Order: sequence, then C-alpha cells, then structure tokens
Amino acid sequence: MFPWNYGFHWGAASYIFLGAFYTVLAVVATTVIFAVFRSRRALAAHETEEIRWHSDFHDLPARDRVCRHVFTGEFKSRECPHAFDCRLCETHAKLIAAHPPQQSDETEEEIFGMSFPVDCLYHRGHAWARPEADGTVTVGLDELGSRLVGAPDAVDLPQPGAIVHANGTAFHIHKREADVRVLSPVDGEVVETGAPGRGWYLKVKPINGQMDMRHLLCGTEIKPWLMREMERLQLALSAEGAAPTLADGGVPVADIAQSYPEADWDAVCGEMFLEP
Amino acid sequence: MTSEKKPGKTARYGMTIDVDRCNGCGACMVACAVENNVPPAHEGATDRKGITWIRVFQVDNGEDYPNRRSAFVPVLCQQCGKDAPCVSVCPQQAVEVDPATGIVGQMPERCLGCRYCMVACPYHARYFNWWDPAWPAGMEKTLNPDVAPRMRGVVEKCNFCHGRWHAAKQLAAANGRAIEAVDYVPACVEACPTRAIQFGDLNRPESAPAQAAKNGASFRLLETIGTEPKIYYRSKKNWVRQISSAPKLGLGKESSRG
Amino acid sequence: MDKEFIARGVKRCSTPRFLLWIMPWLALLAFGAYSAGLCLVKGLNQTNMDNRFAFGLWIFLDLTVIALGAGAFFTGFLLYILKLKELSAVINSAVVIGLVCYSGAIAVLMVDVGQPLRAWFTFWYPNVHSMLTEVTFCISCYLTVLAIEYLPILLKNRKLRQVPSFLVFEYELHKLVYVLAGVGTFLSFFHQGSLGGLYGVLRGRPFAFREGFLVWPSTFFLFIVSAAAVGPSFILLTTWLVEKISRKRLARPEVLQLLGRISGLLLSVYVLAKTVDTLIWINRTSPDAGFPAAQYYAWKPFGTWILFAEIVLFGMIPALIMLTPRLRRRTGWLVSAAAMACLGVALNRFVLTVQTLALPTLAFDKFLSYWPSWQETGTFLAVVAYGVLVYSFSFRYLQLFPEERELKAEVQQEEEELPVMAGRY
Amino acid sequence: MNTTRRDLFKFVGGSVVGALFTPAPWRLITDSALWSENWPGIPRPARGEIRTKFTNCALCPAGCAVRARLVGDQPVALMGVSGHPLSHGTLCPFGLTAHHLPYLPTRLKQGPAKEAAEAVSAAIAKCGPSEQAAVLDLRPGRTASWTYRRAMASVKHGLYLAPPSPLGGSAAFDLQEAKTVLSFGAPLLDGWGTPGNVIAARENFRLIQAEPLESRTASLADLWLPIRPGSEEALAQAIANVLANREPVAPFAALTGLTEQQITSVAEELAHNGPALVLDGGQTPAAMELNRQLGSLGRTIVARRETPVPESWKKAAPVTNLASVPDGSIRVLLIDESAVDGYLSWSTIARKLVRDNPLVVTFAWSRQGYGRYAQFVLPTAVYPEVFDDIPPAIDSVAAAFRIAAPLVAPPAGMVNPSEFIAGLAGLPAADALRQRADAIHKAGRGTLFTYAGAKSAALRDVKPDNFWKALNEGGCWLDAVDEKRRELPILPDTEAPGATESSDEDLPLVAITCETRAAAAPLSPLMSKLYQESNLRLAANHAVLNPVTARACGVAEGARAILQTRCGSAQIEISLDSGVPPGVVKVAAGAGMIDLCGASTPAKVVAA
Repeated sequence: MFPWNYGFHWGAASYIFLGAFYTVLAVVATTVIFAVFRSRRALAAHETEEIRWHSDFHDLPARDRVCRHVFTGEFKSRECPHAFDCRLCETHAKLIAAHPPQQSDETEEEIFGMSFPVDCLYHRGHAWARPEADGTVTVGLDELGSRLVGAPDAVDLPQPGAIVHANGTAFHIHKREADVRVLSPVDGEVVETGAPGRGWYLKVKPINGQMDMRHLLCGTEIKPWLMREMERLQLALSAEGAAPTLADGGVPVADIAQSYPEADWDAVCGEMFLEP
Repeated sequence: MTSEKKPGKTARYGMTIDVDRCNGCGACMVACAVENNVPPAHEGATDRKGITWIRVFQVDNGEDYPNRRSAFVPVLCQQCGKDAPCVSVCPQQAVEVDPATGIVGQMPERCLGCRYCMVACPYHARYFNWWDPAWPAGMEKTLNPDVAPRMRGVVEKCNFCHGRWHAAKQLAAANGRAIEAVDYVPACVEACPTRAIQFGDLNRPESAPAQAAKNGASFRLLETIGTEPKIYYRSKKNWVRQISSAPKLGLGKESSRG
Repeated sequence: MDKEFIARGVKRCSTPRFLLWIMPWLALLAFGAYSAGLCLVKGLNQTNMDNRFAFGLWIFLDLTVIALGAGAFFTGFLLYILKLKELSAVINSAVVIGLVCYSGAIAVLMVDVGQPLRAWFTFWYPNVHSMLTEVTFCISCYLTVLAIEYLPILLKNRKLRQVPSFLVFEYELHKLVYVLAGVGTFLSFFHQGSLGGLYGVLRGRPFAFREGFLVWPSTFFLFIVSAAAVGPSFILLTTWLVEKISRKRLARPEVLQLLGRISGLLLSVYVLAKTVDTLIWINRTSPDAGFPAAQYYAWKPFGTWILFAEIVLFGMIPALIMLTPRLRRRTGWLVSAAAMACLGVALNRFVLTVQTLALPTLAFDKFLSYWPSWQETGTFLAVVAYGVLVYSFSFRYLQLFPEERELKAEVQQEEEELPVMAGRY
Repeated sequence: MNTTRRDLFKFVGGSVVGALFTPAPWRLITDSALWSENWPGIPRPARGEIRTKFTNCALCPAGCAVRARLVGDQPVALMGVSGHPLSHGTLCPFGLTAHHLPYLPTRLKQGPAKEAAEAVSAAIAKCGPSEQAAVLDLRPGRTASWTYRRAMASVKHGLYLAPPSPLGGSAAFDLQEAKTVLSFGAPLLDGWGTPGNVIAARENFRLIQAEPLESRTASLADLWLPIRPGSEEALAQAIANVLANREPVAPFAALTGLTEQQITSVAEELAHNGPALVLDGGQTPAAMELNRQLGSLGRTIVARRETPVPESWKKAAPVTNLASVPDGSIRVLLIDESAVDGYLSWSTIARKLVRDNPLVVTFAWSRQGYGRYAQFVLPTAVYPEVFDDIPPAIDSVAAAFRIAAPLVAPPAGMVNPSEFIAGLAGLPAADALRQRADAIHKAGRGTLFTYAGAKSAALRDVKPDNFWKALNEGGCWLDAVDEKRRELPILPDTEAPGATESSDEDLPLVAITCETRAAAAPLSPLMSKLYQESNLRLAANHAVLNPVTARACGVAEGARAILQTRCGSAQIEISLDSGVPPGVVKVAAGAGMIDLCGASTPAKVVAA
C-alpha cells in the first residue's frame, strides 16, 4: 500500500477502500484525541469535582433525579436537566419568578421527629447551608444525614484554605462499611472546620463576593422533599434486606445504622447521599 | 515483479494432457518435486496433507468389477484464464497473474498462510506447508539452486516451473531476444514418459495446447464455472470426458482411490 | 476482600466463591493456551485441517462468534443512533460481549494463519478485492472501537474512578460514544457482510457461491441481517443466563422483550431473504455453474433437513415466537426462541464453512469428512473460557447492568408486598 | 550554541520523520518477508556452476539414458535423454529421483567386510561333497556377472546362480514387430522392459491384457480381460484350443470367468492381426506354447547375441537357474543385491540352503532386503555412485553395452561385490569393465551412440580409448542387428510351476501383489509423493478389498487387519474399492509382502 512495495497495484477500488478505512481510523483517532484533550483541559481547570458530580448524577436512578418542582407539585414529573444546579435552570428561574419561594411559617420543620431549621438551605445530598452574618456560609450534615451515619467511625474534613464546589465533596464520612462523601451545597473556600465533638461543619467563604444559593431547597419545599427522602430511605433499606419499619411512620432512631446491622450500609448511604 | 508489457508479445501459457496416454506412473509428480524443491513427506502427512503441485488422480467410470474402467488424470494448477478464484481472494496480493505469460503465480514470501485461496480453488491445486520443510541429512545438497524452498505455514502451487521460465528468459535475453513459449518446458512435461503432457502458448495457433483447444475430444475441468482454465485434457473415452463436469452421485462411491 | 472494587449497592458473591467459579474456566483457558501454543510453535500440523479442509472449526467459530457479538454494534446503533433508550440497560453487557467475541475471534485467527508473524502483511499489501482484507481491516478497526467503548465501562469501576484523570477521561469519552457507535455500526455492517461474502464470492465452490449486487454477493447482505437479528437474541440469552447464574434480576422484562421483538423482526426479514436467496440459488445460480443443487443434499449426513433446520426450525419458528406478544411475555418461550435463533445462525455459519468444504467440486472428488483435533478443540474452548472469564470479571467489578440496583429494590418490595396481599384476600 | 537535550530529541525526531520519506524503511519492512524465507532450519540450495553429465540408470535392467544436471559436482536433477535409440528419452519416477538415493536414512554405512571374507572362506572349506558355495546374481549378464562366474569356476564347490527369467537371457521380445500383444498380467506399461521402448512401440500394436486386477497396463490396454485369479493358464489353453480348432474350450473359459465368445474373438485377433506376441508375467509354458502356435518365435521373439567378452573370461562357471538347484544343497550363499531385477521371495531361496547353519552374505544398500536373513550384510554403493554396466533389457533385440558411470563418489566403507567375490578366488577384478569394452571394440560390430550430440558412429571408426571415454560419459554401444536373419531363440526349459493347492478352505481369498517395483530397489524419500502424499500407488502394508469381501471379513475402510498366508502373516491397512474383484486382496509389494505372498497366493484377512 505504501510506496516502494513491489507488486502493489493501485486501482479505483484501492482508493475507495483505503480512503474509507483511513477515514474511519481518522474519526476514531480524532475522537480519542479529542477526549484526551478535553480531559487534560478539565483536569487543568480543576473540574474534576464537577465532572464527578455530573457523572454520578447521570448514574442516579431516574426517580432520584426529579426536579425540585415536582415536590411542590408544579410538575407531575420532570427530570432535572442541570444536575441539581438550578442556577443554570431557566425553568427554575421562571417558576421562581412566578411563585417566589414561600417561607415556612415555622422556624423549624419537624418531620418524623427530625428537626430541619428553616433558616438553613438544604442540599439534596443532605447537607445544609446557613448564611452567616460575616458573609460566610456554614455547611453541615442535616438531621437525616446525621442519623444515617449516627456516630461515624471517622470523618475527613478538608483543611482550611481548601476550595469546595457546589455538588463537589465537602467531607468524607466513614461508618461501618460505608465510605461516603457529603456533597457540598456551596462553592467557596473553607475557612474553618468543626470539631468532632460539636458536630461537623465547614465554614465556607465565597470566593468572589455573593454566594448564589438558588439551587438549594428552602422553605416549604423541605417537607415534601423529606417525605420523598424517607421513601427513598425505606426503599434503600428494604433493598438491602432491612425490615420495613419506617413505612409505619416510625421515627428514625438517632443511629439508623445500628438499627439495621444486616443492611449494606454503604449502599444505603450511597443512595441517600446521592453517590451511586 | 517486473512484468514487461509488450503489446502483441504477451503469451498465454497452457498445457494439453492426453488422458488416454497417461499410465499413472507419477514421473511428473516426482520431477515436479525435484525441480521445485518440494520436500519429502513428513511422517504424519497423508494424501490430504502432502504437497504435490501436480497430482495424478485415478478416476473411474463408477462401475463395479468387472465393468470398472480407470484412467489417470494429472491435476495441477489449472492456470485459470479468467477470474481465477484464488487471485481475488488473497488478502495481501500474494497471488498474481503475470500478464506476460498468463501464469498464476504464488509468492510464498508474501503469503501469511490464511489458506483462503485453497478454499477458493475448486481444483484443489494449492498446497499448504503443514510442516517445516525437511530433507534427510545430506539430501539438501540435491536441491535445485534456482528455486527457494518454502517455509512452514505458507501456501504453494504449480507455477509452470517459474525457475525454468526465468532461466530461459535470461538465456533468451543473453541472446538478444524475448522469451518464447518454446524456450522451456516445465519439469512435468519434460519428465512425462508417455508424452501425455504438452506445453505451449495458447496464443500461438500451432502450439499443442492451442491445437488441443480446438480438438473435439478436449475438455477442461469445470468449464461451467467460468474460470477458463488453460489446461486442456483430452480423451477419446466418453466417460473420461464426463470428469469435466460437476460430481455426480454414485461416481466413485465406496472407492478409496483417486 | 475485593469489596472496594465492587460497585456500590450491588451484591456479588464472596471472593472465595468467585475464585471457585473462575478456577475451572482458568484451567480450561490454560489448556486452550497450551493447545494454541502447540499450534503456534509446532505449526498447523497439530490440527486436523488439511489441504482439502483448509478451514475448519476455527473459521466456524470466528463466523459464529462474530455473528453473536453483533449485539454490541446493533444495540449501540439502536441506543445511540435510533435512541431506543430502554436498551441502555444492556448496552454495557453488549459491549463486553462484543469485545469478548471479537477479541476471541481475532486471537483464534492469529493461531489459524500459518505465519502469524506476517499477519501485518494484509495491512501492508492489501488486496482490496478480497473479502478477507475487508474482514481483517474492519474487524481490527472495530475491535479498537470496542476496546475504546469498553474503556469507559472499565474506568467506571469504583476504585479506578477515584483516580481523577480516569474519571475525567471516562466522562469525556462517554460523551463521544455516539461517534464510536456510529463508526462501529459502519464497520460492523461491512465486516459482518464481508464475512458472508467470504464464501459467497467463491466461484469455485458453487455450493457457497451467490450472485449479488455490485461486488457483494447475496450472502453479504444475509449475514448483516442475520447478525443483526441474532445479536439482540444473544444479549437476551446471555442476560437471562447471567440472571440465572447470579440469581439476580438484571434487566427489566420489557427490555428483554424489546430485544426479542427486534430480533424477531429482523429474523423474519432474514428468513424471507434467505428463502428467496435459496430459491434463486437452487434454480439459477447453482445450475448455471453446472451443479444441480439436489446433488449437494445427497451426501449424508447433509440432507435437505439442514435447509429445513436453517430456515424453518431455527429461523421462522423463533421469529414467530418472538413476534407474538403473548409468547414473548413468557420468559421460557422468549429465551428458547432466542437460543433457537442463535443456533440457527450458528448452523448457517456451519453450513457455509464446513459443508462447503466437505462437498466435492471435481467429478472424481470424494465427500470429505473432518473432525477437529484436540488442539483445535482446546483452542476453541479457550475462547469460550476467555469469554466467560472476561465477562465474569466485568460482571463482578463493572456495572454491566445499570438497572441492577433499582431492580434489586423492586424485587425486595415485591417480595414484601406479596404476603400482605395474600393476607388481605 | 548550546546543545540541549531538547535539541537532540528534535534532531532525532526530525530524522525519523525525514527517513519515512525515503525508500529505506519501506524497503526494509518489505524485505523482512524475504529474509523470513531463509530462517534457520530451511536449507538453502547450494549455488555453483551448472553442468550436464550423461550416464545410464542402473536401477533396473532397462538402463535408461540419463542426463544429469549438476551444481558443481552434485547432481540436482536427472532427466531422460531425448533421441536415445533404446530409452527414447524417458525416465521412470524411480530413475528421476535416483540422485537422492545416496542420502537415504536407511542406508548402510559400514559392514564387516573382513570378517565376512574370513567366514566365507571358512565355510567353503567346510562344504560337504554335495554342498555348494554359490553366488546369487540378481542381475545376470553384467560384467560383474562374468567376474562372479570366473570366480566361481575357480572356487571349490563354486556355483553361479541366476534367478529364473522368461527368455533365459539370450532372447528378446521385439515389440516393434508385434501387431497384437496378449499379455498375461505382464506390467507392460508399468516398468516392463525399457519403458521408453514400450511407449514408442505402443502406437503400433493392439494390447490385450488378461489380468484379474485392473492394473495400470490394463487400464490403458485396448482390451482388458478381467480373468479369475490364477486362470492365466486356462485362458492360454482355451485360446490355444480355439486356434487349433480343438475342443474343449468351454471348461477352460468357465475357469477364467470369460465367455467363449470373448476368448474366440481374442484368438481370432491374435491369429489374423499378426505378428502376435504373448507375454507373461511369470513364465508359464502355456504362454510360450501359444507363441509357438502363433509363429511368434523368430518374429516377435528373437535371439539376441551375447555382448562380446574377452576370450580369457570364457573359462567361467555356467549360469545355473536357481530353480534347478536341489533343495538343501547350498552351504554358502553370496547374494549381490546391489543390482536387482526384481525381488525373489525369500522362501524360494531359503529352501535351497542347507539345513544346518548355512552362511548367507548379502551385498546390499540396506538391511531391508535379504539382509534380514543374512549373517553378513555388506554395504554397497548405490546408483548413481556405482560403476557397473547394465545388461540389455528383455525387449532389447540388439546386444548393448552401457555403463552407469558414477555421478557422485561412494562414501568410504562401501564394499564392491565383484572385488569381494573375485578376491575369494584370487582374481583381479578392478579392470573388468575396461577389458570388456576392449573386447567389444575388438569385435568391431555395431555403433556407438553418444548423448552430448545425440550422434551415432560406427564402432569401427572409434579408437579404443575414445570408445572407453565415450562409455564413461554415458555412451551406449549397440550391436548390429541383421534384420533379414532373425534367429529362432534358444529358450530355456521352463518347468510348470507346482500345482497350487486350489482347495484352501481356511484361506478363502487370493492375495495379489502389485507395485512390485517398489520392493526391488531403494526408493527416494520423494517417492512419498506417490505412495503417501497421494494414493496414486498403493503404499506398503496397504491392501485393497472389494466392499463385499471386506464385509465378509469384517473389516472396514481404514481399518487395520491381519493378512494371513501359508508363509505367515502381516499387518495391513484396508481400503475398499468395488473395482477389485470379490475374493481378492490387492496388496502392495514390499520385500516382506513378497516373502509372504509371492505374486499371488491364497490368503485370509482377519480384523486386527
């Protein structure tokens, strides 16, 4: 096929065949090179966390990807097209504009015996964010999340100065066989971390000015969301062979993990912390 | 491979084989092996794993004793003149038709041994080197210097004694002329004691195969599949001429010969 | 022990049990590797192939395995190009099956050629008129494509995913999988066809020779259709098998039924085309070459039953089963039909490779028989063992069935609800 | 300018890219295929000056003329010499591959020549009054034969033995003259006589082949009479009776399995389309009687003059037919197997030996022949190493003298049988061929044919030295034949073969050997093309049966079975062919098979 190969004859068929072959090869090679190029760029731009979240989100079961406006009954069913980042969502903006979020009457939602202060904004991965007066945001694990991990075996908090990304990892929690990441509800730089005795929290400073928290759940959304989360938890627990106690309206105990020693806690936590 | 394309000078080398003369002695088969450095059989070789560029088959009229009549049919590469089945199938152009002679050539040094050509050939004229070529100690001294022995795992076949053709061409060139069909004969033709095999240029009307092509008693193997073989067989016996066509049931049943 | 490699939320057997499962396959693979090694070191004299039966078990294996592996390209085509989203439930499994089939076929081909060190000659001196060139180019290209398609599945492994560059590359590559699916479809169409053309062009073998369209004989198209028909069937079959062996629900019945429906649809097209082709061949192509077709079926054991089995028993009947919604909904029927379809295509490949060579071409030829040697059989089994191993490992450590976890939960629920329902009534 | 590592990489990279635009890398890759052809283990043919030499083939009495192609001194191909008056340019497959014979793996490399000589002398000394020391010459008529005869004349109890031959060595069949040939199983077109001569004459005669099996000759004959095994004599008798208008014909016809009609028409053809010739595979008197009746003697069977020998050689032992030696009378037997004319079954030889402790010495190229039964096997040179003359063949009307001049030198350790035997009698043997050539030249008859120019010259016009030189270069002397004075041959007295026991109820089949050629001479490894890589010729230890017979014996295609005859048993591999008559086992002749079956014998096949 190459020059100086004796006895090779070129013909119209050769041109067609080899042309097609090389086109295919070129397309395949370009695809791979393109992917490599984009990966390198993404790595350089520290987009790993974002990509991990997108990839995880893609792998979530369809029922876990529902839009928050389904909780409020604005949609019958809708899959979130923006990986729970409502800041990018025009539909969300329109809906918010039409029906501004209502503050709940109470200061604290009591759901199944768990308290969800309404001054906090909630991430779908069971982290809350509370804007502080000094412009920082405190990030912590919500009640359900806390009860899921109970008394954790270990917690890896980021060092002050580390950057966290919304939907990226806030901190790691180890409990039994479970090793889960708690997703950060906000972007910013960690300025302070909580000590084990006082619950774990991060104090996050926005990198540039105002922190956009449109994507977090708040107010009246919290209750329907939590109802759904309890369903999910029940589903996850039953999938792992745990007895279906929650369905009867029972209150989750402080350390759920201990109540279901036979359940694959890694799977349950993965499910609940949006980590497939 | 340099192929001089001189208009009007191209030849179509062919053969005529008189089946009525062939006594099945096998001289052609061994002369071919001697000429082309085909090694003796490995001990595990059978008639289906051997290498016989020309192979004499014993054919019969399908009757039982005492009405059985046999004939001997040497089958070599039929040098298909049109759409040679082996040429188009070879994935790496190891099979080539020399436009100057019409000889279907096999380049063993380019063959990777896929054996597709063997499947394609209806005449079973192609042979695979199942074993490393080996000669008894000392016998390698008797190899023909004009032909390179082939390695294991490649296909080979009759090429009308390319070594002889090449030598004849060089001789003709030394004498300042182009090679002609009469300048050489393949080893089997030379060796045939009964002169049953004759060789020549089908483009020359006076050559033996060209004459044979016009002979009513002539036939070619499987003419119906359109490969235009350049080997013409000849027999006055009607039943022998039947072997040109497709196999018929009952012919050769329960027969181990041929 | 290897828990951290196993995807979250799926249940896999214990490591010792898994080792126990792969041990026999590893042993078989080792035996096969030894057989293949013998063939490579000592040459093809280790096989029972010969000058007349120049192709044997291995070519049959290649043709069959590649037809069965067609599920990879066809599912990819349906999912990514025709957007049949339901099939995403089995696409990963299909890719692994495709990879196994194609790499196995290529490995066997490398043993099958007499001079494996010269395998690159086909790329160096390609004869573009040869179907085998087309096959070689397309299969090697497609294997590359499959390997690239397999990469995201592999990199998605829980442990590997923790490496940021793997994670990112997987993500970026997966975004471009449409391109690969398209290229794969293009390549597959050609090599499935050219595998059919391999025998269809053999003017010298009137049993296999077919007329066609332009440079392609009819078998070219028949192979494409039959491979596309049997690919989904094979995925259906393997999914069912894996479900049975692992005792898990891996894909929704609707997905399997969809696969069955696609398979049945294409199979019926194939049966129709094959029938027309056979009639043309019996009445025109073969007699024109001087070979009355009846003659082929007079050599025992290859009687006309083989035509019947190919077209009706393993063609029409499974097609009808898979096209009948009532039967399709019954797993037993559906799986049996899929198995029959696979058998039918295997039989078709067998007829084309083995029967073609067994039949005489010259008037004084004999009907030949051939039985593979243990080295050939060993190499054959090595491919099977290799396939099982690769699939087993992939199934254990990679997410071949994305719906598995959801289905697990559903199954649990169903089981829980049943006694309650029973109590109500 | 500083050279950094980066610059170096750039330079190397640029060179690689640049090199791709030159022919070198592509050429190298392409040539790697050519090199792989010459991997170790694949012999490379030696190169050298291409030369041509002429000689005569010594493998069989046909003595076909040979043109050898040599690279340096090594023959690489043998071919016939076109235009030769005797062999007409033909060479059989055995002759075509004879240049491989020196390298046969089974060849004997050395032997106890000294011990053998001592043992022979001692045994001769011990010979009783009625016991003899004999030389069995399997190809009589050679110069070496004369040496043996001269030696045996001076050795005490000396006896010179020759195998039985149809015409006794002093007569020839003249196929050129014949118009109709009736052959009783003679392999006329399969190595009989001088193949080239037979083929040249074939156009002119009608061939009727009477034979139970359809041999190569039968398949090419104008008429094949498929007679029952062993009914040759009955057929001859029936034809004789038809010719003589005698009765009976029918009972003989019934024995042959032919119709009276067929026999009559054959007889008529022989009578009316003369001159006729009746040939015979063995030597039945009935066939000779037919020849006599048809008037073939003196027409198609003619006397042949002896090739001249020096006067001094005339004091020689007479030629004794092996068959006429009393059983149990030979104490010392020296067998010259270096030149053969066919293989005699060992039992015909063994019965002539004394019972107690006979001494058998054989001169052979391998242990596969009589070496299996001999105390001493002395290795001999093998054609084309031998320096020997070839007596005229059975179809050579004129006396001839040609020499197998060696193309390659024999290896060390070979024993020359004529020197060995002459040594026993204290005769010088070294110069015998030259003396014979001088004697021929002295006689002055005939012509010398030289091959290089395909020229014939009257012997009178050639000087003695030139004659000798020409003979050594493959020349051939042919005696003059007086066409007008065809002489009646003097035929040997042939005895009727012992009546075969026809009622062999325990041995219901008849074994017929074919391919006898392979048993007689060494085979080139390349003969595997005929025996192993194709089924053109039946390989040793293979047998062909009619499917009906096979079913009766309980054997199937490809099965191994035991062939039993009166002389023993052997393992055979069965193949089936409905062209073989029922009740017949067609077996391939090897030396062992001939020992077992002879030409044909009652036999039995049992499944192994």
